[in-house]
Amino acid sequence: MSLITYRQALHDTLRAEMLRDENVFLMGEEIGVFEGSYKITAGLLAEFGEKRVRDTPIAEEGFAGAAIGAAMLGLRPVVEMMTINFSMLALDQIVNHAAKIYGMFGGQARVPMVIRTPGGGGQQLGATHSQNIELYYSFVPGMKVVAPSTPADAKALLLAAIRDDDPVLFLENLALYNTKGEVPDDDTPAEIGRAAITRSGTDLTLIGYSRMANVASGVAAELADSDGLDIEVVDLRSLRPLDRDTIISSVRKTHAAVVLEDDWLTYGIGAEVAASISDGAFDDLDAPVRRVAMAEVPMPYAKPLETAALPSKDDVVGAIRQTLAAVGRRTAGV
Amino acid sequence: MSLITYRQALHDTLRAEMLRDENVFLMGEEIGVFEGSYKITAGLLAEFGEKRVRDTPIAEEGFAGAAIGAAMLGLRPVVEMMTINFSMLALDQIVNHAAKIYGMFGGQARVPMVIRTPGGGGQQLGATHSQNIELYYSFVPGMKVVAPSTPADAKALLLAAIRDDDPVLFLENLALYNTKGEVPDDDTPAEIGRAAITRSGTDLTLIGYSRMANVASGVAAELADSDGLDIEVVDLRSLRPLDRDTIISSVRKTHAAVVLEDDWLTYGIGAEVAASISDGAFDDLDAPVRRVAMAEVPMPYAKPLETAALPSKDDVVGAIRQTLAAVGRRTAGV
Amino acid sequence: MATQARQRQRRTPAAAASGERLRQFYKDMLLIRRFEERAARAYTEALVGGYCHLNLGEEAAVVGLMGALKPTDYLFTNYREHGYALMRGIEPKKVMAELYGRVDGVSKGWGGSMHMFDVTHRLLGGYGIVGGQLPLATGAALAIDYKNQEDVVMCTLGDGTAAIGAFHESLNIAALWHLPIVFAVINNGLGMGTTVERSAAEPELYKRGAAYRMESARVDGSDPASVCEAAGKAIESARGGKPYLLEVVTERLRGHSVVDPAKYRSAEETERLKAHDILRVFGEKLAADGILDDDAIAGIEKEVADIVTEAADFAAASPHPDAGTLFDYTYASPVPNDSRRLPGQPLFEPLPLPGVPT
Amino acid sequence: MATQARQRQRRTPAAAASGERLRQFYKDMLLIRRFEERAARAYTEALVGGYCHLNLGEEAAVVGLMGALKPTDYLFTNYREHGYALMRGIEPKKVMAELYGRVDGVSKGWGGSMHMFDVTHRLLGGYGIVGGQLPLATGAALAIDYKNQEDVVMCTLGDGTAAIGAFHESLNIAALWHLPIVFAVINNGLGMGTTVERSAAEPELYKRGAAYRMESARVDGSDPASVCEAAGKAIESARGGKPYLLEVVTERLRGHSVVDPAKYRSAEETERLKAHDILRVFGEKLAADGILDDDAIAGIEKEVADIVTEAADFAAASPHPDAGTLFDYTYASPVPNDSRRLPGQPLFEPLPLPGVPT
Ligand SMILES: Cc1ncc(C[n+]2csc(CCOP(=O)(O)OP(=O)(O)O)c2C)c(N)n1
Ligand SMILES: Cc1ncc(C[n+]2csc(CCOP(=O)(O)OP(=O)(O)O)c2C)c(N)n1
Ligand SMILES: [Mg+2]
Ligand SMILES: [Mg+2]
Repeated sequence: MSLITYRQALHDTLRAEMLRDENVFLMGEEIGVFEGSYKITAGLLAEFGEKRVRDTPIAEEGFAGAAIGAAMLGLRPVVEMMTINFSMLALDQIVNHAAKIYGMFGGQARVPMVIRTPGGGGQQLGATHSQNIELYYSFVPGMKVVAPSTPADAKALLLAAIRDDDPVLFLENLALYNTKGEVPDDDTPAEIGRAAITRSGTDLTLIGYSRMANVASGVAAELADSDGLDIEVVDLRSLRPLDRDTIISSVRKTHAAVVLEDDWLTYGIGAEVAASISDGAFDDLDAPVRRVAMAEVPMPYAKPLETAALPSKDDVVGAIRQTLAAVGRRTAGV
Repeated sequence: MSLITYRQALHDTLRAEMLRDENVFLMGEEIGVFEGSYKITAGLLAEFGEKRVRDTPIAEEGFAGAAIGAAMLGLRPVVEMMTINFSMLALDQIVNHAAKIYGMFGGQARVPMVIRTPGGGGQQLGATHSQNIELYYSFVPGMKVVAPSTPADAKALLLAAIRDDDPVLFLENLALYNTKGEVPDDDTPAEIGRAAITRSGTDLTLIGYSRMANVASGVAAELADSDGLDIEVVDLRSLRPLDRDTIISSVRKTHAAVVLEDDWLTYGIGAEVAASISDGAFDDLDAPVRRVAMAEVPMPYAKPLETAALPSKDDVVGAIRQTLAAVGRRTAGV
Repeated sequence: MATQARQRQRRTPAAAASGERLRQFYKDMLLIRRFEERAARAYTEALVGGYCHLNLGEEAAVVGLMGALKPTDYLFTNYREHGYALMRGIEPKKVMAELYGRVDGVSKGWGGSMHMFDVTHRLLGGYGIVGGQLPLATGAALAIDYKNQEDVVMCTLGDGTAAIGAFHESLNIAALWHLPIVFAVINNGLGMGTTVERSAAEPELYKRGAAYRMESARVDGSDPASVCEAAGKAIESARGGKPYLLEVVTERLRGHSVVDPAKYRSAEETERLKAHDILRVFGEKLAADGILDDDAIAGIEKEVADIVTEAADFAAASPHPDAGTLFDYTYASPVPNDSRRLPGQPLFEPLPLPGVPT
Repeated sequence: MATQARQRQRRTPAAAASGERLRQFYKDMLLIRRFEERAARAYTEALVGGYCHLNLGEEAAVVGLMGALKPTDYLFTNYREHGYALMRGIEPKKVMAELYGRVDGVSKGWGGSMHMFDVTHRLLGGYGIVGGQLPLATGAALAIDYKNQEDVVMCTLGDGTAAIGAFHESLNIAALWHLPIVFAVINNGLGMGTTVERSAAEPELYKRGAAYRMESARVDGSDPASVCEAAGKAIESARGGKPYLLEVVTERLRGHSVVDPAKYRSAEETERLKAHDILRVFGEKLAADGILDDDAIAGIEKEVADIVTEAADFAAASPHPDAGTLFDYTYASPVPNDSRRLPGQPLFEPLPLPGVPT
């Protein structure tokens, strides 16, 4: 075990996998000479050389597609998309090619590649640079999408993603890079497709992924202290496949759920989570599933507007209290 | 009133709007000389000339973006994307530009444009040509997304879309082009953002849009005949904004809902509809909301596989019966 | 009208090629011709679904290009690829079975006309998204380079496809990184109903190589030997780490796909196309040069007819994929919680109600 | 290192330009310089957020290009556009207020550094997605053509941006349709830390015009008069329906954005950049030519300093947008059922429970 940042966990895992398997290589804008926009790849060009740490022109579609083609021939490219916003330019290659090639050709070619990319807002980057569009990939059969919230998961899920034979979108988050946590020294990959109960409790299930799983843990701990609430936290970790079983089992126990997400509410990731809970735990729910998400606007630059548009801890606390109140009113009425 | 096809309604409306407003013009691949891949624009090049019926090179990003730029200067382009699948290549221009320009610049420029595009599968077109990705646009603040299911709505919503000052994704469907219906002669636009109750009933609410609204009406009529069931049908018509009020009022009355969609289930359009119902009609629902959608696979070419992957009338009937059975079990238990 | 503005290169004399080679070219071209005619018939008989794009008129281009590749080289192409599949050495019956959507098809019935794939013959698809194959092919060349292998990738595309962004991004990347790849533009003068002059500001497409300091050339696509020679040069360049842009000027004999009546073509143009049918012209030339006589032609015709009939019979007899295999190819690495539900199946099996006997 | 391989054009003599004009160039360049320095300071003081890209080193390019446009012409540019906004005639205080995210900013605080927009001065953005402005600008030119107007669109982009698909699609469309547009590549030799030689297979970017039969030229971006002259020629061509590709060779004085320490640059290069600072060189030249003397320079310096100070004061005093305006700019045409909820707000107000008194 060592206490390191999420950034360090990513960096070290990339490096270890490159040492382990010479077919693993990195591609992306500014990952080499510039050492990465968020410095995840710092030092790797010096260590591994240009062949394995490949700076690309600004051509998201072109280099994402090139990674797919390279994967078809047995390499294991790990692509960095500078931010998830720019991945829209590569969407056709990812959704229509990476995710389809295995099926469309009857299982003859595999596409073992990883696309690492940070989401996240709150940096005053404006409308085009503050979106969370993991939905676009999570929706697509053939894709796998993971979204670690801790340094330990960053490592374990990155190991799993690199060793997986399918295209994996690996969602990072600007706000998580500097967060710290204990990371095991061994290199056991996580299982893609499994959520984790990161805190167990009986009063309400609080569900999140990526940054919002982190927020969830924080809020649960605070409310335990301040109100003696016993909140169970589910970290989705994998958006596709989505681990409905873990979510439903939790809600069957707690009878209430609040879903946190950093994307827009309507049609966002939380919609599926809420719909699944309302279906699978129908008879166990004592209040409607609440969702806390971004305001549905093109993100403004100005700080007060941006702050208003982003979900905060207070918003989460409010939704929890209101949900528990709704439970109280209903269980009182029975 | 005249009884015409969905295709004819689109064609006539485009023509009428071009006659009415000289700023309205058409752009897209093969809409002129070829008369449109699905012949919606047949004859319009001959009537209006190349300036107003503009064949484009195969450059979805380029011509979608050009339409946006033209709209910023006051024109009202109506773009045809040959199928919604190809719109992925223009996603950045649509999502990051068309949908953001009004907000990102503080309301200084409007983008009055329409993107007409058919979705739909069932034509053995394989994995990349059989997707329904209206979700990608419906998710985005700044976009409007409409999805008519009848010739009358095709006309009224197209009028609304063309006259609207925001970018509107206008979803058509391959399977609807030849369907017929009564279309009013006047040119009253529909209101974007309103669903319609196309059949009123008390036993269950059946919700769909585009082709699946059509299927919903058919199934409701059949089950009325065969089983004497009184099913209410909601045609969403507008996916963004989503008219939750109409949906919820209906389910408050019927106490049960089944949602139909032609896209993939997990994270699909139906997830938001189901989540909204489970929230807004929480105390009125007598059974979980069921969703009927495509199988979550890259669509295979072979007919039996494709048929198995697409939602059929029987699937809808099955889901309705099971939902009513679930209602029965619950109301019996009370 | 499309061709008027396009300058044809003068014919490179095929004299150097041996008679045997020319006879084989003829036979291969005929195989593509008859195969495609049969595919069209099967389509109108509803034995083939989806879209069906044919190589009719492009036989010499296909045969010439494929003739220059080693079996170990790779091919990426688009949806108009039946002929390429045949020339890569895939059995015609497996190509036809794919058109029929049967389990014995090259893509096991999952791909159809637009998505032929055969890993053993190094045909890496068949892609229906215009331009989609370009970045992929570039990446395959990158993998070859990465592994220090000697193979080359050929990536074909249509003239209309040269307008798409992926063309630019891919050629730039390939040239920048010195990848072993040949981009072969099959310029048949049309993208659906749009002439190349209406889609490309520079309709002499090979000239676009200059934007990437990439060597390029244009070749007459009606003569298989010229194409093969030009392709050989291009491949050699690519194998040496200098990617190459080769434009092959051809003509599309029929509509864009089987269903397209090509009304946008004038009667004169259609007439001219028939009159100058490259297959007949090539056959006549071989006859004039004494390489083929009527008997030989009849013999080849018979041989090819048998192959095509056998292919169609095989396809018709091959089973449809079982619906139970629907979830077999979503993921290569299995994972828990993958959604394997048929439409209409519930997400959750109904539970016994609390307090209610079932 | 970046510049070694790039060939600079010889300086076009500015002799023809009047002294007054040259003094104005100098003053404008100085304004951009001091404005950007102030912006950088404000950024480090956390008065400006997001990313902040400066025109330092590109002043002559900006001033020359903008000097050739009529006020009625349109400009589309990228995220590195403060100088362009100033040169379009937008008041410096409104530009600074935008950086501060205040209501008096050109984009009312909604855009920030990357998204300046002023419809009255025909600056149609400021775009943060690399290449995003290219199709838009092409469409604006299409609208001008559609309406038979005389205006021209100028669309600037960086050298790194020339690798993206939208570049190709847009130039092809513009040339094909004879649109009144000038594409001006500001080749500062770097896209973030990537030299143009590492991003473009043909690093002499103006040569890419040939791929679209588009006229093109390269000009030395250190001399405002040369740039202005070359831009004038390009604009004239575009106004006549012949779009034009103009490459302006400049250098980026600092990092990619304010936070980038540009460690990838060698000490020598940084030294050389300082030594050949185009603003100083230009000032010295004007002094040598007797167009400016020390007094005049000091006077201009003072004038510019006052403008910049005033701008910063204005920005600091301008109010932040009110959180209540958050939903004001999602749609231009209001529609029912638009989602206007703050994070955490319920979708549905809780209803009274059936049978439970509230
Ligand atoms: C991205 C995308 N846009 C549009 C289409 C529809 N489409 C299929 S083929 C084609 C024409 C392509 O023309 P060309 O590249 O010349 O190839 P050809 O068909 O002549 O062989 C078009 C527009 C598509 N499949 N993909
Ligand atoms: C589509 C996209 N990809 C990547 C980025 C990140 N990015 C912003 S600026 C930039 C470099 C652009 O370089 P260049 O075009 O030379 O312009 P310069 O910054 O030198 O003015 C990059 C990679 C982006 N904003 N958008
Ligand atoms: Mg063609
Ligand atoms: Mg640059």
